[in-house]
Amino acid sequence: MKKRVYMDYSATAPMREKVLEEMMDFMKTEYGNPSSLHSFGRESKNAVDTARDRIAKTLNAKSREIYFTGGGSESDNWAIKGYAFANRNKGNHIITTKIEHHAVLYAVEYLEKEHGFTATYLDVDEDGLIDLEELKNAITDETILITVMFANNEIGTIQPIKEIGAIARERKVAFHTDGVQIYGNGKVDVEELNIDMLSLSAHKIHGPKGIGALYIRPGIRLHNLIHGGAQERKKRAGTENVPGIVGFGKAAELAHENLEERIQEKTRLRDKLIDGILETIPHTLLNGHRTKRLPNNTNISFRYIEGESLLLSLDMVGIAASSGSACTSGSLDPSHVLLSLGLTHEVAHGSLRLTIGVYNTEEEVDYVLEQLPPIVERLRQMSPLYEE
Amino acid sequence: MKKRVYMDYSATAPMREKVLEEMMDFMKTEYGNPSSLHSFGRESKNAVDTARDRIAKTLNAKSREIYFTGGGSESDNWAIKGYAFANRNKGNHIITTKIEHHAVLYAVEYLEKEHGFTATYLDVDEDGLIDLEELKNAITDETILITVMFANNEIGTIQPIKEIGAIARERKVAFHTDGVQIYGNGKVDVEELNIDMLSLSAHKIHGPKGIGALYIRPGIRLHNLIHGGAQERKKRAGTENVPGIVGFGKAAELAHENLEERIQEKTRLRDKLIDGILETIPHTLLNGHRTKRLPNNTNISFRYIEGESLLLSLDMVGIAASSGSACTSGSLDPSHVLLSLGLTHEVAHGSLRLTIGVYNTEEEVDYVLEQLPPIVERLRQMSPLYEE
Amino acid sequence: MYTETVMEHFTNPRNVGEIKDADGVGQVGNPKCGDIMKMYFKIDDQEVITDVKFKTFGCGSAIASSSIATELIKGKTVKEALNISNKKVVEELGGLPSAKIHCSVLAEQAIKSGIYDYASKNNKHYEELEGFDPEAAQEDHH
Amino acid sequence: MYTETVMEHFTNPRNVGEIKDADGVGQVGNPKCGDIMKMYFKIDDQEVITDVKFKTFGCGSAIASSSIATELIKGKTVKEALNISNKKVVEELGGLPSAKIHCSVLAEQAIKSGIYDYASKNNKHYEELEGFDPEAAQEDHH
Ligand SMILES: Cc1ncc(COP(=O)(O)O)c(C=O)c1O
Ligand SMILES: Cc1ncc(COP(=O)(O)O)c(C=O)c1O
Ligand code: FES
Ligand code: FES
Repeated sequence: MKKRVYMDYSATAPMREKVLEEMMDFMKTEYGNPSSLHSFGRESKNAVDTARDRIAKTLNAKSREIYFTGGGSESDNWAIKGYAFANRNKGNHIITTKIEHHAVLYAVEYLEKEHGFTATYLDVDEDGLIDLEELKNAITDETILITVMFANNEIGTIQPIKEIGAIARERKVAFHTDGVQIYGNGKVDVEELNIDMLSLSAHKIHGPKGIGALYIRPGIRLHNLIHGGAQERKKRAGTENVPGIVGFGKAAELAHENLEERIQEKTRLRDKLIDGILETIPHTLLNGHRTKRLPNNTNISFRYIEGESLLLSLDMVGIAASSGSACTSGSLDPSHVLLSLGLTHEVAHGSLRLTIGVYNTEEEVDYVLEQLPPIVERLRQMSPLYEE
Repeated sequence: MKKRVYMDYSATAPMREKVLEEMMDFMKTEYGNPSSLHSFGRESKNAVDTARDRIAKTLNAKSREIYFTGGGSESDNWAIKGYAFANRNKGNHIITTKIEHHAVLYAVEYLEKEHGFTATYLDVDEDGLIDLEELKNAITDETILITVMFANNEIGTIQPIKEIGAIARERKVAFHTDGVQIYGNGKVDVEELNIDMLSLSAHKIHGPKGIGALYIRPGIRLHNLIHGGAQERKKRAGTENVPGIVGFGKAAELAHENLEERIQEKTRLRDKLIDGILETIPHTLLNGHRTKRLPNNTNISFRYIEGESLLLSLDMVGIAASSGSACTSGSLDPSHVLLSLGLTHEVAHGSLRLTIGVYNTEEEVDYVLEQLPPIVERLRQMSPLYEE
Repeated sequence: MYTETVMEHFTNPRNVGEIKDADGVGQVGNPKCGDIMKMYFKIDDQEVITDVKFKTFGCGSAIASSSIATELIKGKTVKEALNISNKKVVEELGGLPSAKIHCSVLAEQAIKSGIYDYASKNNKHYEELEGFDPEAAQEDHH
Repeated sequence: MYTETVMEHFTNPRNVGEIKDADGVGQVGNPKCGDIMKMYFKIDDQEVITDVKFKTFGCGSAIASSSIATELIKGKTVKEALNISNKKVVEELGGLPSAKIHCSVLAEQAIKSGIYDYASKNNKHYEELEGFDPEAAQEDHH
C-alpha cells in the first residue's frame, strides 16, 4: 500500500479510538432526546452533563458557562452577531484583526454591511502579531466588542491574549476569542486571560465533526443565533447531538492529559520540520512568528511555485497538507492572512502548511523532509519565474 | 430485563444499523476535510455529494438545492431570518401560525421584537388546521414570507401545503415549510407543492443527531446564518460533518424505500392505539385531525390528570412517550399547540403523545393499551378534579 | 431527574384520599402550571393532627411532596405542622430539580391553608399564619 | 477532483522548457490567481509549428492545460493552432472542474500570444488574431 502521511491536523483531525468508543453507546443503544422525561432521555442527559463538565474543567470554567453548538463557525457567528445585536444600545463598533478566520471576518463584515455596525480591522506585523497600542487606540465610546483570535489557523501565530483581555476588561469592552486552534495545543484559562467568550470546535482535537462549543462568561448577554427549544439553557435550540457532545467531551479530556508533554513533543517535530525545510531548500521563508506559534504549525513559502501544484505533488507521494493558495479555499484569491503579513500575491501563492497531530511520528517528518526538495525543484524547473 | 417500549419517535428516532454502518467508515478511516485538496479530503467530498443526491431525489429537487445544516432548528432559523434580512427592502411582514415549532415561532418573534418586522400568527381550528381564506386575507403588500409547518410535531395535523404553496406563488410571497415531521412520514414534492424552502432534520428519520438540511429553491435569496468558509456553496460555513451527512443521506434513502407500505403499516398501528384508548378509557379526547394527521402520531388528552405524572408512571412500566405538559419543555406553561386548539390549561396538561416508528410492533401497541388504563385510573384517584 | 425517595413517594404515595368529616380542608395551586393540591385534616382537642389526606393534580414532585408532607405532619401538633417549610420537604425528598422547588412550596401552602380553615372554624389564632392569604395561595403560588 | 488525464499530464508534462531562439514567445496570465504561462514557438517557412515549449507558474490544471495544448499544436500549422480553443483543451483533458475552466483559457491565450509575437516580428496577419490584445491577456485573463 502507498504510504500515507497526514499532516493536515489543523484542517481536521481523525477521531481517536477512545472517542469513537464512548460515542458508540450513544449511537447504538442510549438513544433518547435529553429533554425528554423518560429514562431513555435521562441517560442522554447525564452523558451531556459529563461532557460539559469535562470541557469546563479544561478551561477553568464552570459547566454552566459552556454551550454546545454545531461547530467552530457557529460559535464564532453566535458570539459576534449575538453580542452585537444584544448590545447595540451600548454602541455599534467592533474591533477585530485582518487575519481572523473567515467565520469571524465575514460575520463582522456582515454586521457592517447589513446591520449598521462599524468595524476596525487591526493590522498585524510581519510575524502576524497585532500591536497592543493600536488596539488601545482603536477603542472608542462606541466599541462594544473586541474579537481577536487566540492562535491563527494558517500561520500559527499566538496573540498576546492575556494583554488583550486586560485591555478589554479595563475599557469595559467584551472580549471574544476564537480558540479553535489553540485548544489542545496550549493552555487556555478563561479566568486568567479575562476571556468573555471563547469558540471551540471538536473535530480539531480528534473529536467528531459538526460539534463545537461557546464559553460565555456569566453576565455577558447575547441574542440567540438559533431560536427554538429550551436546550442549552434556552440559549441554543436544537435537539442535542448527544453522540457528538459525548465525543467532544472525551476528546477534550484526552487532549488535556499530559498536555504539556505533548506540546513539547509536537514542538520538537515542528522545529525539525521547519529547520529541515529552511536549511535544505533555498528561496524559502517561514510564515508566522518563530516561537509564538502553535506547537503543531509549519507554514513556509516556496518562491516561484504555486501552492496547488505543490499539494498535488505531495498528495501523489501520499502526503496530505494544505496551502494558503487560491485553489483550496473555493476562492481564487490568495490567503488574506498571508497577504496581511506583507507577502506578495505570488509568494503567498507558493505557501505550504504542514500541521502535526498526535499520530505523526518522527519517521513521517523525515519522509516529508526527504520528499519535499525534489518536488519543489521539479516545479521550479517548470516555473517561468524561476532562474537558477 | 424490564420491558422497554419506545414510542417517542417524533422526539428522536434511534439510528438504524445500516445508517451507522455507512457512517463508521467516515468516522474511522476516511477522515479528511472535504474542502481539502488531498485524497483524504476528496473521499469525503464524494460521500457528501452522494448524500446530497440521495436527499434531493426524495424531494424531487436538484442536488445543488440541498444545503446541509446542524439540524432542523438551524434550518428553520436560517430560512426565516435569512430570508427576512435579505428581503427587507421588499417588505417587513411575515405570516406564520400559532402552532409552529418553537424554532419557527421564536425566530419570527425575534424578528418582530428586535429587528423591526411585523408578523401575523394564523389561528387554527379545533383540529389544528389553518383557514386558507384567513391566510389570503393576511397577505399585504408588505408580506415577504409565509412559513407554515407541513405537519405538526405534537398533534400530527397535516396542513393543506399544496394550496398554501399555490397561494404564496400567486401572491409572489416566498413559502417556507418546516418539513421535519412529515419527512419519512409522507410524500414531499417541492415542485408539486410550490415549496420555496423546506427544513429537514436527520434524527427524526433514524439518522444521526446534529445534522439537518434546508432545501432552497433557485432564485430565493437568503443571508447566511453562519458566515465563514466556502462550504455548502458559500451559504453555510463550517467544516462539513461528513459522518453526519453520510448518515442523513442513508437514512433518507432507507426512509423512502417502500414509503407507501410503511405509511400504511404505521397508520394501522396508530389507529389501533387511538381507537383502543378512546374506547377503553373514559374522559379522553383525541387532539389533532382524525385523518389529516401523521401516520405515526397519537395525541390524547386524559381529563383530570397531569402529563408529567402520566409520563413518569408510563416510564416505570418501560414505556417512553411525551406530553404537551409543562414539565418536559423546560417551561411551566402548557403546550401552545394544545391551547391553540381551544383546550383549557387543565386539559392541555393531561395530554399524552405516543409516536410510532419502524421498530414498533403490534405487541408493543397491545402492551401500551394494557398498561395505560390502570395508570390513568390510579392518577385520577389521586386527583382533586376527578369525581366518579 | 428525580431522587429515589421522590420516585418512591410518587409510586407509593402515603395518605392519598379524602376525609369526609375533616376539621380543616386546604386547597392551593393553580391549574396554569398544572397543579392543584387539596389537603384534609383531622385535629383533636390537644391540637394534634390525628389524620391527614391529600389529593393532587400535578407533576411527580407535587405528588411526592404531598405524600411526604402529610407523613411529616401526621401525629404532630398544629404548631409543629405550621413550622414545616418547603425546605424541609425538599430535604426529606433528598432534593428536587430547581425548576421543581415550587412543587414543594405547594405542600407547605396546603398545610397552612388547611390549618387556616381549621383555625377560622374554631376561632383560633396562630402567629405562624400571620400574613397568610389562602385566597392568594389558591390563585397563584408562584 | 481531477481526471486521470489531467493528473497524467500534471505528473508527466510534455514540452516543458524554453526555446532560446524561439520565433515567437507568448506570456499570459496574472499572478493574482496564481498563474503565469509562457510558451515558446519554433515555426518554419510553411508556418508549421515544429517545436513548442512552456513554463507555467500555476495550479495543476494550468500545468496540465499547458502540456496538452503544446501537444495539440506541435506539428500543426499556425492557422490550425489558432483554431484550438480552450474548449478543445478541456475536452482533451477529459474535463475540468468549473472553477478551473479559466486555466484552460490561459492555454488558449498563451498560444495566441506566442503566435501574435511571431506574426508581429514577421509582419504576418491572421484574422483569428483580430481583436486579440496580448497586453490584456498578460494583465488579466478573467
Ligand atoms: C416540527 C419540528 N421542527 C423543528 C424541529 C427541530 O429539529 P432539531 O431538533 O433537529 O433542531 C423539530 C424537532 O425537535 C420538530 O419536530
Ligand atoms: C481558527 C478557526 N476558527 C473557526 C474554524 C471553524 O470551525 P468549524 O469548521 O468547526 O466550523 C476553524 C476551522 O475550520 C478555525 O481554524
Ligand atoms: S406542580 Fe407545578 S410543576 Fe410540579
Ligand atoms: S491557473 Fe488560475 S487557478 Fe488554475
